[in-house]
Amino acid sequence: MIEIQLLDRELDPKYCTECVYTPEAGGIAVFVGTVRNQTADKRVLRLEFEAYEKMALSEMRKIAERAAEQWPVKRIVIHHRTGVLYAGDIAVIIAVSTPHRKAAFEACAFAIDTLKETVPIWKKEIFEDGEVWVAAHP
Amino acid sequence: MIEIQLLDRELDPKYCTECVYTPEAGGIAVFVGTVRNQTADKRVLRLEFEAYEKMALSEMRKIAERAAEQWPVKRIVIHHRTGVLYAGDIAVIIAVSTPHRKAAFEACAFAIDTLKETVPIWKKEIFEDGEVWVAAHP
Amino acid sequence: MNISILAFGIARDIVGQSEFDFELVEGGTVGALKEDLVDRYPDFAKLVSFAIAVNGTYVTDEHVLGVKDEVVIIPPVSGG
Amino acid sequence: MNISILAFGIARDIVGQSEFDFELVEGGTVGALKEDLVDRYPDFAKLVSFAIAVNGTYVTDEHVLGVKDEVVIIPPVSGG
Repeated sequence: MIEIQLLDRELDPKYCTECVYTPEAGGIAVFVGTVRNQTADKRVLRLEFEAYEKMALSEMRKIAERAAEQWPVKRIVIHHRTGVLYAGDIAVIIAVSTPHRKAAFEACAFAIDTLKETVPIWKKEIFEDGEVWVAAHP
Repeated sequence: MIEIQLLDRELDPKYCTECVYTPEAGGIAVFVGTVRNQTADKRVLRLEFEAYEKMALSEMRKIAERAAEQWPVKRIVIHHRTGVLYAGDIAVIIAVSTPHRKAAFEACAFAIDTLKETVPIWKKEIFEDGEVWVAAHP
Repeated sequence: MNISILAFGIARDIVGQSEFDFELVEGGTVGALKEDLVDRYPDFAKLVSFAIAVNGTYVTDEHVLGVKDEVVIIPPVSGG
Repeated sequence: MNISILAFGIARDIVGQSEFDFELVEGGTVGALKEDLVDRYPDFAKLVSFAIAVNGTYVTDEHVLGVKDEVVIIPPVSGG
């Protein structure tokens, strides 16, 4: 079972965790990515996330499918947020259930690592004295 | 911040995840260990968990402290359940927050791996035709 | 041929709009488009990289573009 | 000397009770206790292993036991 969502409202770790429960699974790994309050030494006031929605959804689905090919994934949920976020807000949740825990950790780490490489979502950090698109420039 | 609990009631992934939120952390890894409905080919009716409580708590605390020495852990929560559990019930939750995600995954995996080696908690699997203390015999 | 291009993130800032028309030779490739984009908007050369998606999928430089394709500039992603 | 021992999990099943008294020579070590336990309850030899905790901490075989110690038999753990 794969569930992929792009949401412009608060993400829910409880929902995502419950979503991957199944009696056949013995291990659930969840990654929750939150917004930090500083980058290097600069205080971040807020972040603005935007997505190329159609493709963000299809690329997230590809990640879930690839994870399910490589590990015995019972269920996987990927929720990503868009819009304006503040320090402490959740930007992404990935929950994976597998029969044994090692695969759950590996599949979950694979999913977040790959998401950060392939999914067309961009974040702009807004500081007191300016703003920057994260990762755009060397 | 370290929180360790041994509980004889339902564990709460939402509470544990929220407990490790902090604006300084960018990555939260959560492990949720659930009871599977079978071992090898035998259907498990229920599990009975018992703990040497005082020492289980102190060994879980040692794990959290060792994780915090090895990784930049902001907060770590370890909740373990005791008593009678059924397929799908949560036996353990470990949540860890760190500034970056790699450390969160590593610290969380370290904590559950070590818990399964050192914490004096025992589970008995009850089948239709008998029962067995898990891991007791070769 | 005249193709319509969508731009997200810093690509939109560089181009100055989120959707724009761009003139490309008939049967032009993605590689040719990227070179033309850098010629017209030199700030694209300052990015770590940028990719082109066609109809919702990443494509290589050899991919040949058609006038009805949904062409999107994908600057370095930073989700998560 | 007479020491009081707690037994959990399969150790309790082997001994038949969760708390029992055990006679050990004065200044006896944990190693000596383990040998005596196996002599009296041969089923301990069938376990993958078993450890002894004293006052809430794992101790090695060289550890010398005292009459007031909280001594606990720790069969293979299986939490999580």
